[in-house]
Amino acid sequence: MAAAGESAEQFRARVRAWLAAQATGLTGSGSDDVVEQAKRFQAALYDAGFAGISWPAEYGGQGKDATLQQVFNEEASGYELPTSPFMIGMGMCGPTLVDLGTPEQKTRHLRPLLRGEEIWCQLFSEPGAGSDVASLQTKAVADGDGWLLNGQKVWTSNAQWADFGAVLARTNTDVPKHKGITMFIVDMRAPGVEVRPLRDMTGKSPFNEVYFDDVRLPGNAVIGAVDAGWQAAVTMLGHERVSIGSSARRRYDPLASQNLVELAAELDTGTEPDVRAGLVDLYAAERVLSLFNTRLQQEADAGKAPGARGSVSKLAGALLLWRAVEVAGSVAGPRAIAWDPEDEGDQLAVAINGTPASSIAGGTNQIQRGIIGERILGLPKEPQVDRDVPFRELRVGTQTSG
Amino acid sequence: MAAAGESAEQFRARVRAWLAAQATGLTGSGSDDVVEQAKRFQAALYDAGFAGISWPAEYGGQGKDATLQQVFNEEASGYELPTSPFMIGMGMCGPTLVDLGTPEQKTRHLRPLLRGEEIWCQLFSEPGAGSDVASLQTKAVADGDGWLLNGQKVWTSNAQWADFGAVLARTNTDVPKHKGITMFIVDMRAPGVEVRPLRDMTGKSPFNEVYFDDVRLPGNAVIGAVDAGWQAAVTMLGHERVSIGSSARRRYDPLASQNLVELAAELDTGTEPDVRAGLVDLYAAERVLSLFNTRLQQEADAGKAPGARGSVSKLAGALLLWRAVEVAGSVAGPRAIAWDPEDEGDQLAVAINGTPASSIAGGTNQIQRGIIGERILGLPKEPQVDRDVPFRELRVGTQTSG
Amino acid sequence: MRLILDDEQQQLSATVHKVLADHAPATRVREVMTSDVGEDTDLWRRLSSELGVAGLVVPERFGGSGAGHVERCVVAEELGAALTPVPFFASAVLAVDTLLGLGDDEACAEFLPTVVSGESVAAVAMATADGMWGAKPLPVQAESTGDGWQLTGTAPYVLSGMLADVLLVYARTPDGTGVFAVRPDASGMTRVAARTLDPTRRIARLDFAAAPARRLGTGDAGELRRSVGELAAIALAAEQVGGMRRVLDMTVDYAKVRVQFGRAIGSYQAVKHTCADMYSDTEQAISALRYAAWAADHDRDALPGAAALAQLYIGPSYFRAAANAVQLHGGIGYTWEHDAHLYYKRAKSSELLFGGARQARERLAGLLDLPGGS
Amino acid sequence: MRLILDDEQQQLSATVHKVLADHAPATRVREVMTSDVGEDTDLWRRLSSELGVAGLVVPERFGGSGAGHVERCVVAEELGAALTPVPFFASAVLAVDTLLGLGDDEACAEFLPTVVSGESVAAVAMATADGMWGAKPLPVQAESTGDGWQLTGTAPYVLSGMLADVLLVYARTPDGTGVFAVRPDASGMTRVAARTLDPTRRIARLDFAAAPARRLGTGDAGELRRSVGELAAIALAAEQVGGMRRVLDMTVDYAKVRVQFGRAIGSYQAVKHTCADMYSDTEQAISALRYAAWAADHDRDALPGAAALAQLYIGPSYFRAAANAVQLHGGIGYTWEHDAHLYYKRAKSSELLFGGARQARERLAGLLDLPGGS
Repeated sequence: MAAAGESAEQFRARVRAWLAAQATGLTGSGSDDVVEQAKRFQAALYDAGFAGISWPAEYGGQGKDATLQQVFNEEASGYELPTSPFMIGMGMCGPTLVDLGTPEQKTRHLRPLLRGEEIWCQLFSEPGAGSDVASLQTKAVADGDGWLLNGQKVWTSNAQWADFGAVLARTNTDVPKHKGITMFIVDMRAPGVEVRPLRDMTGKSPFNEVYFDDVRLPGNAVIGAVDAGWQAAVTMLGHERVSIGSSARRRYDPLASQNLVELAAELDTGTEPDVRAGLVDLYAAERVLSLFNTRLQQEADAGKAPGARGSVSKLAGALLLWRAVEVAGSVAGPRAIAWDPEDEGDQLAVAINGTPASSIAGGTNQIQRGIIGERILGLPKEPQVDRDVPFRELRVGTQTSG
Repeated sequence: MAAAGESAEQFRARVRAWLAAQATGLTGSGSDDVVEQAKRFQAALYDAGFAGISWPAEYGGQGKDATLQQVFNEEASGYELPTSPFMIGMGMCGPTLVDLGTPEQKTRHLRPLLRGEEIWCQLFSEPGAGSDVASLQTKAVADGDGWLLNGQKVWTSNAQWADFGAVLARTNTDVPKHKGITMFIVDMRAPGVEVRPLRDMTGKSPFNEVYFDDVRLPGNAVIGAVDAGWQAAVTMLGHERVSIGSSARRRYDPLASQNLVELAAELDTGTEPDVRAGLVDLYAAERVLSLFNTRLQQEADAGKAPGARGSVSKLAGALLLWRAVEVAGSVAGPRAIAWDPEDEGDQLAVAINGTPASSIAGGTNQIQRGIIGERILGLPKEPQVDRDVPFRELRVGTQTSG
Repeated sequence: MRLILDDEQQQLSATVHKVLADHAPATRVREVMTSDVGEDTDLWRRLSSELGVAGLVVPERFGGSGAGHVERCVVAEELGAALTPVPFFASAVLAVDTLLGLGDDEACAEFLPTVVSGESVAAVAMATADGMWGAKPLPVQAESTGDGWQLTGTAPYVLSGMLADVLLVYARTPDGTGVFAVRPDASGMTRVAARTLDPTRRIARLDFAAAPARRLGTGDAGELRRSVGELAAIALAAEQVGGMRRVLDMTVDYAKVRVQFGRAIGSYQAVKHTCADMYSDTEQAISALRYAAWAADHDRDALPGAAALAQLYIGPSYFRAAANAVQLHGGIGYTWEHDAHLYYKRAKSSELLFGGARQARERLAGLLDLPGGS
Repeated sequence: MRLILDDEQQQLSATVHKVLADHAPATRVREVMTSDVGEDTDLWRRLSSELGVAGLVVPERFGGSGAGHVERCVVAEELGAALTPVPFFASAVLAVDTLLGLGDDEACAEFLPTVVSGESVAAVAMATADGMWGAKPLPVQAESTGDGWQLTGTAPYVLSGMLADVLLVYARTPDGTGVFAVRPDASGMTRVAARTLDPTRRIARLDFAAAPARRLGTGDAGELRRSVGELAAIALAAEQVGGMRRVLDMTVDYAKVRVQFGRAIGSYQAVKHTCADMYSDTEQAISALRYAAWAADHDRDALPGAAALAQLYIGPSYFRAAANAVQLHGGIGYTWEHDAHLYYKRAKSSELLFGGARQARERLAGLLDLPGGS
């Protein structure tokens, strides 16, 4: 229950006490009932007044200052919370509905999300549309007072247990690619939706391919306006970058400097000059990035919108991981690449093998640099060969479009 | 005098003995009579059979295998030879005349160059045409049986004492930029040629601005064909990259690893872990690049032309210098940035301050990467917005063209 | 912690910016840097007396405004951005911090008011012989005579040492480190102007041969020297951040207007992405700086770590940014006439001052509790 | 020195390339790597018996061809390019070099012919407990019994240790380092398959508890262990160079066909310039490799430096190339189905084998005559 007139420090104390009581010993992974656990935890967060801290109160949020969300995140970073099934909904889809949804959509979806009743996924990328999301080929064709959805999406996290998805589909192929896209809410349990797990390079399946075969969407499924889906996507991607960039390096990340310092002590490699220098430099880079994130938040609280600067967080965070991989190698040596079955080498190896994801997913480093260059620094765009071409005449991916 | 049927090892022995006798104690810089000294030395090289080792014998060269030039360079790398006024002529203009010159041009120019009688410079770059050399605005207009040259060149090394220059000028503005350029031999003593020294960021003036005001060029000054100057420029730039890339790190370069190792010993910083690691890594990078250059040479001798791979040498050499600057800082600490008037700190400081040149002059690192990507790897070009545009309609530099 | 500037601090920044733009543009900087003195003494008096830039951390009773380190860093940022050749660092940072830290009210009352007003310039000798500011023995030895002290030894790397009216010297004494005031005309002292890589910052060497000196404060000033070094690292970080912002702006502006191959070079990814990396580095550097400045004012326990963090992160970042600025300007950036080289040299020189990355790394290693080290 | 391949060597390269393309494409590699054994024993016998890849540095009298290290590196390059999971490294590099270096003709005659023909597989235990191959004490102790020797201790990081028919173990003896042959069914020996980051290279741990063993050769094998380590670093460098070439090719090919924003991604400088850097690194890596292989054949004095140079330069270069390959493939490169990850893992694992950059750096520091170090 949210206390009125509470100071930031009182709030922090309340968060700390609650987490100590409710979150100690929880884990966010490995469990078969990960979804059930996540739903229980999200419901408990809601009941305690920690769900949607800065979301509007009329739709179930707490209506508070965004700084308090930051306070919550700081306190939570010491725990391995079972929240991953809700990350897309809480970090991207929900905030986008807050911005662009109809009152009806907000009423229908926000509170169930906050209460942990419904899981969301985001359906943007396609095999032929990666960095170039707007070249997507999934189509929604008007059908009576609704739409028929056909196509294939990929890299869809949480699709295997999602109740709803925010999907981008092409609704007009006669106009240039950005102008004929619409964003819809899709019921992931609807007939014609098929979800297939997709294995990543660590051997895990954190994401899926999703196939739509004549999936029927009602008319009120449109988020924003018809053919204005690109603007909606930009809004959602903005939330995504902030969400990725500002998530604190977690205590249990084997590549976090603190954990590598401990590993060096355990393996007795901390006196090696390369290990010492590597750990210090990694710590410094981590700390400076976290200070940047705090500053961004303070500016936002002071009324200066972060704009595209979330891209700096995301880019710097991804680059930081590469540095961490190198340091991990010097800390652990061959022990990073082969270990006894009874040892815990897996965690470090999986982290090393999973590192490329941060530089690709949610917009590659190259895309982030382009965003920073163009939207923040105002540098001119490259010649856009596809700008004025009707989508149906475009080459996309390794195929022809249409 | 060239000995017939001499083996590479005999040749090496002969070079070594000659250099020991003739080159010990010479310096290539600082002297007022640098040109006179260079001319005397070049004449001595010629007399000893070491000038133009792989150039055709009929025009004064030695007509030998290019490996022997490499052997000579290796032996010479231990000396500070006073050859800089001849580097453009020997490394770029001469080889281009060998490739493209008329018999008359070769006869007139090659032997005097080899004998140290005439100094050359290269006149390509302009204020508005840097990386984009082909956007040059200097014009040559047909005038009787010759041409009238007008315009401004910049970054022209050796212009202050050059007898001749290879100049690119626009001879047709109605065609796209690459198609209306011609290369000429210009007499640098001709009326209308004005040379002004240009200071670089180290405070020295190793290059000049050159102004052409109605300079008259005879008809036989064309190198290659009229309006085919771009091809001639590509030929010359290819020689330039090889010339820059393959020049061994010199013994007297304060940023060479060997000298930094000695400096570390002198300053007693060689036990610092960052200094040790930096010096070893620098040495390794230097050595590997030098092995690459040797391999390139061996492939050339075996009949496989280096093609654009000189760009790898040039790029890697430039990147190496940046690494050396960092290592120099850790070796010397604040002693790199302030020193007693009686000390020799200048040399290191000038080398640090001069480092950016290697990544810019002779084609920036960015240009080299483009060459490698397109000409070696066959990656597609960027959209060329200026490809089919007549030159007179183009924007160049920070001005309009024409 | 607070990492953003309030309205008043932003106002200070804008004011200093305007004064420097009006009175110390690049043409003036070049004029001064090639002069014999090498520092703009008129401008320094004006900045001190009219804007109070030398007294921002000095209490009012000694003539300052008692504003704080965040404010001093705001000023340092602008001076670093404009490369203004004034004795700010020597007088308003090293000397002020030394005097305030001594706990010697008499010395403060004697020296600070004129230092704050700009009427006098103070310089500080605190580096070891190898140019570090760390633990090695100080190169100057103080010996007690009957009625005072005498200094003997050689003090290198004294910023604004030629210009200063008073020299504060950290020296070894029988009872630890002491701070001594020496007048420039003291017998037995010789000042030698160093040659420098960076033309916009003057450095001197001081030779002492039984030079009479006056001891300030009491007790061991070893800890003081350390904390003065930390505050100096933070002020330096502010200068560096100012320089980073300026070279980024210069480069972005140029990339928008310079055309090659028919389009602005800023439209090429090789240029655009490098600018993006410069921006990312700069934004992070600003954050590290604000934190360190905040710690200097509000959290002295966090100060050593915050200072080392700023120094370790910002030094190399500034040099990288300045080198990229030269690179992205191409040939014109390599000329003497263009200002890019002045930032390049300042960045390299700043990176190696105050012990550089090596010392900062060692300090952070200690705070991270890593074993080993020298 | 000779840094280019002659016609015969190029022919060997082409032959091995074709056999691997025909018989060990990526689909087969994946099949083998997920099997229990994890190595393609059929293919290994074929490569050994038909192409003689295991006997390239073995004299004819022991069944080899006596070709040389350049040739062995040519083969290693192709195996590294195809990620072929065969016991080449254990059997044809570490074991062959150990046996040849012992100066024990009897042992050579006994073991080499079947190792060369592929009928048997030999593995070598030579790492210290922390996985280094350097100066620390060996983790296995040999004790003389009346009629032979017994081994006690734990040997980590034994490549192909589970598959091997004979295990060669470097162990401490009262008279220095000794090499011992142990049969896989020896009493007192247990083999434990390690879990690995890289699925295409199997590694085991050997536990010895008074396991009977036979000593090979006489005298101290400490120097032998060092030179075997150097030759291993060179063979590993060859594998790495093969991998670099392959990921570069894969990436360039993909960059030519993948379209985003209406044009092939290889036309973007962010992609093109990264490929150019990969090419530059690869070409330099090839040069370092050729030199090291040449030194192994023709200049044993230069071998330590050449091996350390190759290891220091090529290890990080390969990982950078493999990471860039994943990056430039984008999402598809991050999937299990795409081969990019297999190179990424091989590159990381190779970078940390045989002491990695740290050990190579220390060795070069010694050769450069730098003071300090451990």
